Amino acid sequence: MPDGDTFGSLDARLAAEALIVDVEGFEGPLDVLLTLARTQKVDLRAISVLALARQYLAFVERAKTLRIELAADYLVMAAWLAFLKSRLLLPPDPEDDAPSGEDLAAHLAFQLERLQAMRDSAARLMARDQKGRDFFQRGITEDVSRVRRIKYTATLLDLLQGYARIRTKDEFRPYSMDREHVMTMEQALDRMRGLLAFGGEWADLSTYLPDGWDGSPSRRRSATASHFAAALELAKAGKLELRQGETFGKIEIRRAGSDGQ
Amino acid sequence: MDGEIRDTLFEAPPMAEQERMVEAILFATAEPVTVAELNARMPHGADAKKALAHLEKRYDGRGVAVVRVGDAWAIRTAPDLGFLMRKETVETRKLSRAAIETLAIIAYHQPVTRAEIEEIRGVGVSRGTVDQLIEMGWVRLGRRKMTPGRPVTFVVTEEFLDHFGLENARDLPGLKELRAAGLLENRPAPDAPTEDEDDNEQSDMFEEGQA
Amino acid sequence: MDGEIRDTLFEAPPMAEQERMVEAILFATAEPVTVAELNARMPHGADAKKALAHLEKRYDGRGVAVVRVGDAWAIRTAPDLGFLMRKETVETRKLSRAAIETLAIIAYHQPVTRAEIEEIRGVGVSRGTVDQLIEMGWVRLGRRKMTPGRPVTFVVTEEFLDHFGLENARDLPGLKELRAAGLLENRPAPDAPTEDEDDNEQSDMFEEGQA
Repeated sequence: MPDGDTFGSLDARLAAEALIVDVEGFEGPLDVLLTLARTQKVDLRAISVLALARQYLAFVERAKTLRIELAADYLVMAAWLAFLKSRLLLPPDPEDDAPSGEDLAAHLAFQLERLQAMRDSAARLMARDQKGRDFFQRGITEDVSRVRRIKYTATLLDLLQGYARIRTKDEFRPYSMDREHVMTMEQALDRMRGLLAFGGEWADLSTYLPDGWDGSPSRRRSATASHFAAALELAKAGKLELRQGETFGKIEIRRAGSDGQ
Repeated sequence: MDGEIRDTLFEAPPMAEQERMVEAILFATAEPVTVAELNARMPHGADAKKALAHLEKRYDGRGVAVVRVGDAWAIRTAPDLGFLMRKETVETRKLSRAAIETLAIIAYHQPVTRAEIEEIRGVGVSRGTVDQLIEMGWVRLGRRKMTPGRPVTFVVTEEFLDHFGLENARDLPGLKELRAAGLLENRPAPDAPTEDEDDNEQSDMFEEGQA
Repeated sequence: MDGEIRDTLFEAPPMAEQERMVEAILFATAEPVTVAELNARMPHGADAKKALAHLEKRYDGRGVAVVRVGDAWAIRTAPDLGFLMRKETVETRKLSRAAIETLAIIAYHQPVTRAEIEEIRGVGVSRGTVDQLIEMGWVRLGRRKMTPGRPVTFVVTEEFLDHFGLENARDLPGLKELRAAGLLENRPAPDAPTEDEDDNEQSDMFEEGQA
């Protein structure tokens, strides 16, 4: 370890003087410490923390004499270094389980080394080839145009229902008109037993609702409820399969065993 | 070493190097670049025109091509790969009620004319509806009918049968079967009075209008 | 006939063709494109990763190069030809010393909290510094740290990698040496209050962050 007094005297004062001149240019107390450490002209790992503490305290003293106001964190660091200095100089107290002066000094050295490493890394990073300066991206770009294609589909059941709807117009009155606004599960069960013969593909349960029942909310509710109950009955009997993609999603049904078609 | 520096200072770089330069400039510049501009940007003594010719040949048959745009040059996507610059999203939608009904009539009554379809549906059939079915590949034109005006007829296609899992359009269930299946269940009560019918129909329409 | 259709539908185009496609897609955009996106844009069954490997080799030593950026790929001009692009040079905003150091700390220590950055620099980090880096697209928020207060963390972006020509964050210059020297450890001060339970988390998360 170099003689701490050397740094505590003339050199330290000269260094402190130089630092004071552009104290504005420093990025906090660690930055000052790092600059001071460089004056020791040794590897950061071999630094004399005691000497460094003295240098720093001299720097703060000098600022005080010159009535230069230092930011609070510079003064906090000064207080801590003064404490560290006393720790390093006094023999350790065996009663005290606080960290030793050597541990604290080692950590400060680590912090300085780490900050220096980051500075070196930053410099290396900025020295790399950079986009827009050393290498370049494509000048003429082509946007990907989005084309939306719509595919229409229909099931056999849709087709048959559609045809039935047309034929019904001429020959029959819609069934729903003869009833109250309530559809029983038995009625739904009767309908669905017949319809299922054409239900080989997954289809929304709502497509099974009869015409005339999808208009007013109360009729739709009744028809939906009865068809849902009927679907559960038929599923229980193994006649159809039910599925629902997500909570509150569409309920889809198809004839049981349609997979193997 | 010294000699090398002098070479690069006073002699044009080798043609392979010039080709690399043209490649980089054409790649990075936002507009097509003229030969004059290439020469101005390249080291003294370079021959951009020659380098361009080499580069053009090198990109022959590649995914991008060196192309002439007016009196300037650029790198562009090969014409046959333009499809890669389009992103297609397919959205599945249910066929409209009008289209389904029209399709059903064609399937059940083929070959059928537009006038016949309209008669069965009891409402006009828009050109677009039939066109859509044709475009989907489910309907095609059949033979002209041997009636006055020789109107065109429509028939369903193989693809239609395929989609609906039918061997033949004749396999479609008849009215009796539809009724048995419950699709034509809307049979009136035999004793229902006829004026009731009108009443109910009205209230039904009223309700539908509210939905 | 049927068999032929199936072939064109389900067989990927030959590798040379796939290479052309990757070439066209990469040439058409300034941003890096992920392998997944390439595959999505190419015909069914194509292997973009393999095609990329071929393409990368093809452009070796040319005026432009196929480069990897994170899990994406891009074409960039060869760095030795930068002098030709004076016209294209983008004036980047001059970064302050604080911003450059903060950027390096985020890159080497990511994911890193503001408190950790301040601990390393020994001085407060102004909001504006991090904001500037985020605005430039070089830094973004990472996952919150699982320590008291769940502080936000900062990580570098793909744009950062692209800008500095890095394949991924593990390629940062000197990263291995710094780690071996223990300089990337989050070593608590001996006199710090003892609630630092996340000694090792840092380096672990670093690896994960890049996946």
